[in-house]
Amino acid sequence: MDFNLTEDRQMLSNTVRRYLADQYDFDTRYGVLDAAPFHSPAKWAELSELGLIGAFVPEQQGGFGGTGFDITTIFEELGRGLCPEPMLAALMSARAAADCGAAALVEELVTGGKRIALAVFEPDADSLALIRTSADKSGDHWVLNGRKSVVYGLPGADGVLVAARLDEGLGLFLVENPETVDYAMIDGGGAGELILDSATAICLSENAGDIIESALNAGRLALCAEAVGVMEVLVNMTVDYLKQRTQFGRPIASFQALQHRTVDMAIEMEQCRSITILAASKLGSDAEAKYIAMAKNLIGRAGTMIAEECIQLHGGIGMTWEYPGSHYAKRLMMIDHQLGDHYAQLHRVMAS
Amino acid sequence: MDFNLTEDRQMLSNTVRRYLADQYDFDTRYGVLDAAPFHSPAKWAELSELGLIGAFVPEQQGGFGGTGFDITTIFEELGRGLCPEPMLAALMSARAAADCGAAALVEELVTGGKRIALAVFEPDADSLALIRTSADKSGDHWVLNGRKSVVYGLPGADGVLVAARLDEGLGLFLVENPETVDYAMIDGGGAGELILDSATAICLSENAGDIIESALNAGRLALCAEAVGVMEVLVNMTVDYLKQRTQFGRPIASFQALQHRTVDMAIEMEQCRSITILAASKLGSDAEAKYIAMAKNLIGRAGTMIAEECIQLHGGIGMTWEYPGSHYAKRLMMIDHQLGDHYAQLHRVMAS
Amino acid sequence: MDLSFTPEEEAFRAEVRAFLSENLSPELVRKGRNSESLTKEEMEGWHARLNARGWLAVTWPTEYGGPGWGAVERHIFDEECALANAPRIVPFGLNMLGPVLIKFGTNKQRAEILPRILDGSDWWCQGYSEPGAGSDLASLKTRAVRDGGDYVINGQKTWTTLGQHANKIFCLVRTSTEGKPQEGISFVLVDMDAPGVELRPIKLLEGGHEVNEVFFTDVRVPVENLVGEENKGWTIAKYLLTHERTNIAGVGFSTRDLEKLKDLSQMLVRAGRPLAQDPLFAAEMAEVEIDLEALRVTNLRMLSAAKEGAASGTQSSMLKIKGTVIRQRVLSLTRTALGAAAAPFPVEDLPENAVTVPEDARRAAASYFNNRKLSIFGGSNEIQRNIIAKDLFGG
Amino acid sequence: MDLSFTPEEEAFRAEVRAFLSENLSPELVRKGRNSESLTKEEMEGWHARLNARGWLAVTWPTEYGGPGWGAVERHIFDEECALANAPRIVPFGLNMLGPVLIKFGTNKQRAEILPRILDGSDWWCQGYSEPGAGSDLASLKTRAVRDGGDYVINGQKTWTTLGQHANKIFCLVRTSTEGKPQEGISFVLVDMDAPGVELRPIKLLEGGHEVNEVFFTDVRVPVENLVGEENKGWTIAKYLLTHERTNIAGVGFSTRDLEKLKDLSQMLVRAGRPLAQDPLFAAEMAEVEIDLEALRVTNLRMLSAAKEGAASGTQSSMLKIKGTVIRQRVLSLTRTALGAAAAPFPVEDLPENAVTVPEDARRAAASYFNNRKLSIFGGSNEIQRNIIAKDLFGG
Repeated sequence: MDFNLTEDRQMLSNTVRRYLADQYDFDTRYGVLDAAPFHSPAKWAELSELGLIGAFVPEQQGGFGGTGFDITTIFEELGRGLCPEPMLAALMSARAAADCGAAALVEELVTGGKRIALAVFEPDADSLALIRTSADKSGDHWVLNGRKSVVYGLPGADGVLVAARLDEGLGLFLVENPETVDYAMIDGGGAGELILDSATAICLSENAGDIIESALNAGRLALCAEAVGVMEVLVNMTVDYLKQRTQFGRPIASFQALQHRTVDMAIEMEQCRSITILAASKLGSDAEAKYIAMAKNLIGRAGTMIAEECIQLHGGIGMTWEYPGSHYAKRLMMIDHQLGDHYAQLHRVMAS
Repeated sequence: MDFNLTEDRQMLSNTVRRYLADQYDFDTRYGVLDAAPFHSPAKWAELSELGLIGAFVPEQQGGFGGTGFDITTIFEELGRGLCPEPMLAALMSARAAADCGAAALVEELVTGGKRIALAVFEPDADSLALIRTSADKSGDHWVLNGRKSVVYGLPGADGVLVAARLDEGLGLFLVENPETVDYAMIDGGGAGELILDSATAICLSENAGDIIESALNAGRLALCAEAVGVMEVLVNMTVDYLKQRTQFGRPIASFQALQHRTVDMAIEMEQCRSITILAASKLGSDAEAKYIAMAKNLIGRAGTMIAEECIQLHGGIGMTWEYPGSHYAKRLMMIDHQLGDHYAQLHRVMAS
Repeated sequence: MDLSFTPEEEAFRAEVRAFLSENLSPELVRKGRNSESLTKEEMEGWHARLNARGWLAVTWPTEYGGPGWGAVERHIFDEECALANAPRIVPFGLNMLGPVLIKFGTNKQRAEILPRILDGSDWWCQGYSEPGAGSDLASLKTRAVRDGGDYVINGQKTWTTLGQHANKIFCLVRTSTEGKPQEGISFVLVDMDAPGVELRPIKLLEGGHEVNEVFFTDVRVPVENLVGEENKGWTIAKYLLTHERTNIAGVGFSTRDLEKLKDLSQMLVRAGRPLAQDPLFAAEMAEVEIDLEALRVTNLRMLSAAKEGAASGTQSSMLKIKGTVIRQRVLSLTRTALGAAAAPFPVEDLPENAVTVPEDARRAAASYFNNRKLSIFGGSNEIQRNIIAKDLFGG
Repeated sequence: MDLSFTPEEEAFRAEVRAFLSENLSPELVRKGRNSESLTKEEMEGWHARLNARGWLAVTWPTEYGGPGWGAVERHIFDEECALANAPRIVPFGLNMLGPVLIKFGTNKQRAEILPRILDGSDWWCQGYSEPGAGSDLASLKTRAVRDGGDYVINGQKTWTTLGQHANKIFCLVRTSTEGKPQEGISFVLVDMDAPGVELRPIKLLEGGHEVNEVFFTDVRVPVENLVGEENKGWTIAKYLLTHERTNIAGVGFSTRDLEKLKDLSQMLVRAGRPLAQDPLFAAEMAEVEIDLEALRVTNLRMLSAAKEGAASGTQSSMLKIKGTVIRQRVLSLTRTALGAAAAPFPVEDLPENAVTVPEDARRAAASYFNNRKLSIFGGSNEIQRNIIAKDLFGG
């Protein structure tokens, strides 16, 4: 048993943390929230140069990491820094591309030459079995028809990997220059609707069901780790605020009811950290789906509690745009909406 | 709108309250917990003389009450006094007998000449549709075969009304001198297993499905009201204890975390009182089943919270047999186990 | 025990419904359903329609233009307005300053100010909270120093709701630093366009602009703008806090929001079936519906007690706590119901084809975040618990 | 990051399992599964078997007869014992007095007392709490007055677990009323059969007898029965409280209980189908299983930190809180699972045909009620939250 990060991962963690602290402050973040592509291509390039995307992909597939702990180490820091860069999309698409054996594409992604997104879900399709987007072969290329909804990191992407139905099973296709409707997300970052109206596509795999599910699981794990980073900031902010704010002539940290509620936040945060470590250790194993679903269920439940308590214990100030804590709280809440919420995960656990 | 009891009901309420306070103290209660029939036939007779059982039955059916508010008024007091007498069995069987038009039997019940129980559920049958106990006509009498489980008030009863399956639908039968296995309940009072091994029976109705369900609903409503009476005592006991107990040199009532938790108990108690009033107002209407299920669901959820918090806030003393509060807490918890728990009720609400 | 309304009360309800269906424009209803902000003109227009009917100043005695309603009529009116998605009345002039002037003001103040509240000439806002004094009003620091016939005011107020539309503000200011902190506070009326008054918007976490900071720099107001006695403003503040608050449980709003959620859960597809058929989600909806049914009766019980003169601070605190908990849970479930589609930022110029959810659900996440305020503003739920605890434990 | 145990640790686990399967009698396992109380003889017999193997005093250094385990071995041992339904070790002599004597006792005390704990000659119980001093030990009132070579003790202790089996009791007593309340407390050893010691059982709410009151009337004990310095007993008490508590999260117990619940939910029929197929009940089981999986790792994380010398009071308080919450929730679900059949009082002479539920579920309600103690005794969860808050907020 060893719960310490390896030296390499500790370095990576420190690097990302230092970069975000120095180069991605809240003013930078506010500056990219409103206008497409809802992130900073310049910062994105710098983060790729730090090796983040390579760390998502195993060595034998052209990266230099790829384990569960590589993913959680990085995403915890992205959470701590509340970074709106489209790393989730990068993680999922790079892993899917790698699993399809698309070595050239992976290289472009790892070096930051290209940025792409992964489009799976549709307005009425929140699982692979329900996907209706269709792929048809037309001569030497493929044609896709359908609509993908809330595709993370779509705005400004160089391309998008699309899950589409074949006669049998699901295929994974690369669409370059996609037709999109972009928007900002309420918790930062951008997403979009992908309109596939006889879109020309390159096929990466004609049997990609497992590959896509595996990429989604990596994404879910990443979201859990991001949430843990966010939680740590929120708990610390709450403690600091209660110590500093006075009411009725004394710091409100001296009120026992508020103390106990903060303690419960801290305990849940530790539990979330634990289940995320557990899930990370299972990535790539047969039990991956079950443990990642467990983790994301707990993250969803505890995240709602921590975000709501953080706002409540801050009082009015926690309600304001100007206070960074409110943005951390929004992000934590909305993580539950990504890649299947706590209900969906609980159903997966119950079915496992 | 008027949330006051009528003068008659206020008198009835006062009478029951005074009787239990004067005649049914905790020593009396402890004295009947261990040995069959797990209640006091003498006290039972006195309670019948006060008119309680008559108050459960409408005038046109031989009683002098029978509305939802008659039931809740009495059961709230039974809860407040933590009375282990088998009133729930009396309520359900008297109403079922009345609905079957068994006027002579009702008269015996109302006057206290006879005490009977109602046996519906079986080890694997927690709803009417699943009942397997069978009734067969044999000459001029009926023969029942099967087993009824956890029949409230069975020990020492003069007879039992039994729900049994006919070729079509359910019948209701009176079995005198039943074969029983009696036991005390963990929260006071007695119940038993009813062994029907070719038991001779009198038929009260060959189409009793609605009659039985209606009796059960009256029983559920009664349990809600009893719970409200119990909750009121528990909340008051908790407040008193916190005021009187000192720790670290001051009354523990001065600790804000404990204050706020007690406040939440008090709020839930008010909510339980409200939903019970609402359910009482619907007894006999088409919406009876839905609103009584709503009430018993909330009672189950809030009752668990109030009972657990009461024990926790009392600390060690709340864990002892000697402290009356622990028995109130046990009763409140176990009410959720009677006639369908909060899950069962929620399913009924969702299906309605 | 009788939970039904009298025939007179039911007739009144029908009258309110008829009024609402005649007077509420489709645009107002649409905005209400969609949780969109109203313009100043829309709010003023709605006030004018209510005033024309004599239903605007619902808490005022008839001699000042109130409708003469009791607690039950007010409840029915509030409930019907919520169910019809009518705008909320802006309460600062009508439900706060009005009653204060009626109880503490001079005849002159009443004669001059009340009619202008009714006809919309003045839009009042509230200057209570300060950055260091939220729940703990007694510690407020904004100073008003007597100088001849004027007070000279310096300091800062915050959380001033809809201050951007107001031309007047009533304030609690410190006129003395002697004695207990509560003792040196006064209640004064200030023109928002007086020199030295500056308003800055506060953007809320979901992006909306409802509240403001108001800064006072050497602002002069005539002494006659004092309401009640100097240094006795605390009495007025307490009066307003314990003054029977109308519609504090918000049962109508929660009912309307829950109906919307139930409709939505039938429309949205999750795991290939309507969300309403997911037993876990359906169970949560059913639980909150049960809690709301109970609250409806709790509200009526307390209303009925108030009619008999027995309402207490504890009761309105209970209604506030449970009412906000329930409403916030409904809004949280509504946000959750949308799944991934809750995330798009609901800006006005989002293209139509970006939306995959019903229009009235597009602001679900924003509305959820915005309404975290319910348990914070107007006396946080923690303060409400303190109030009840004081009552339970005898101080 | 590596969550797996080393091959050596896995080998140790196999050794523990083998020991348990050879040494646990079917009757002990049956009682464990059914949450039945053990007799004194059964507990002593189990201690003797562990002692014969050298695995009884798990926290003692090897020189005194401990097995020389680290935190991980202790964890594995505790977990396997729980899963095998082995009896819990009675901790008062072994895990409390033993470490105290090793740290604070004289050589003579160690030489005389420790072997008698190991071989079962003495059964120790604990005299800490008093009716007015539970969580607030500093306010204890039992007096020990020096009289020649003796202390004369007067007062009352309570919540003395298994005192009915004990021949010895270690007590915190007040030897001085000067200075701070903590300063005049001493730690002394008393014979239960000394004149003036009287034990009265306390019946718990579910009907069981585990705890007792102990009364002291002019009880004389020789001064050499003092452990550590006079008036410095608080140091010992604190040492015991903050001394790394073994198995505080109770993960093994919760795991065993949850497995039992899951089995039960497959057997019990509700609404015509196995209870496990009720999505609402299944969801609650799944949630608590997830919480428990997380706690298992939290426990290992903190264990691992302890191995490196970084364990804190906050960590064991967190484990205590979450561990008891989870275990109590499992027991509550088990009680609920039985429906109406949970109600019969589980007396020994209940006829066989009265039981319609599996034997190991018959005490589900009693066990639920009994285990409400988990969040109360040994430092209530409120006290644990205070400890964590002190750490979080810096005192």
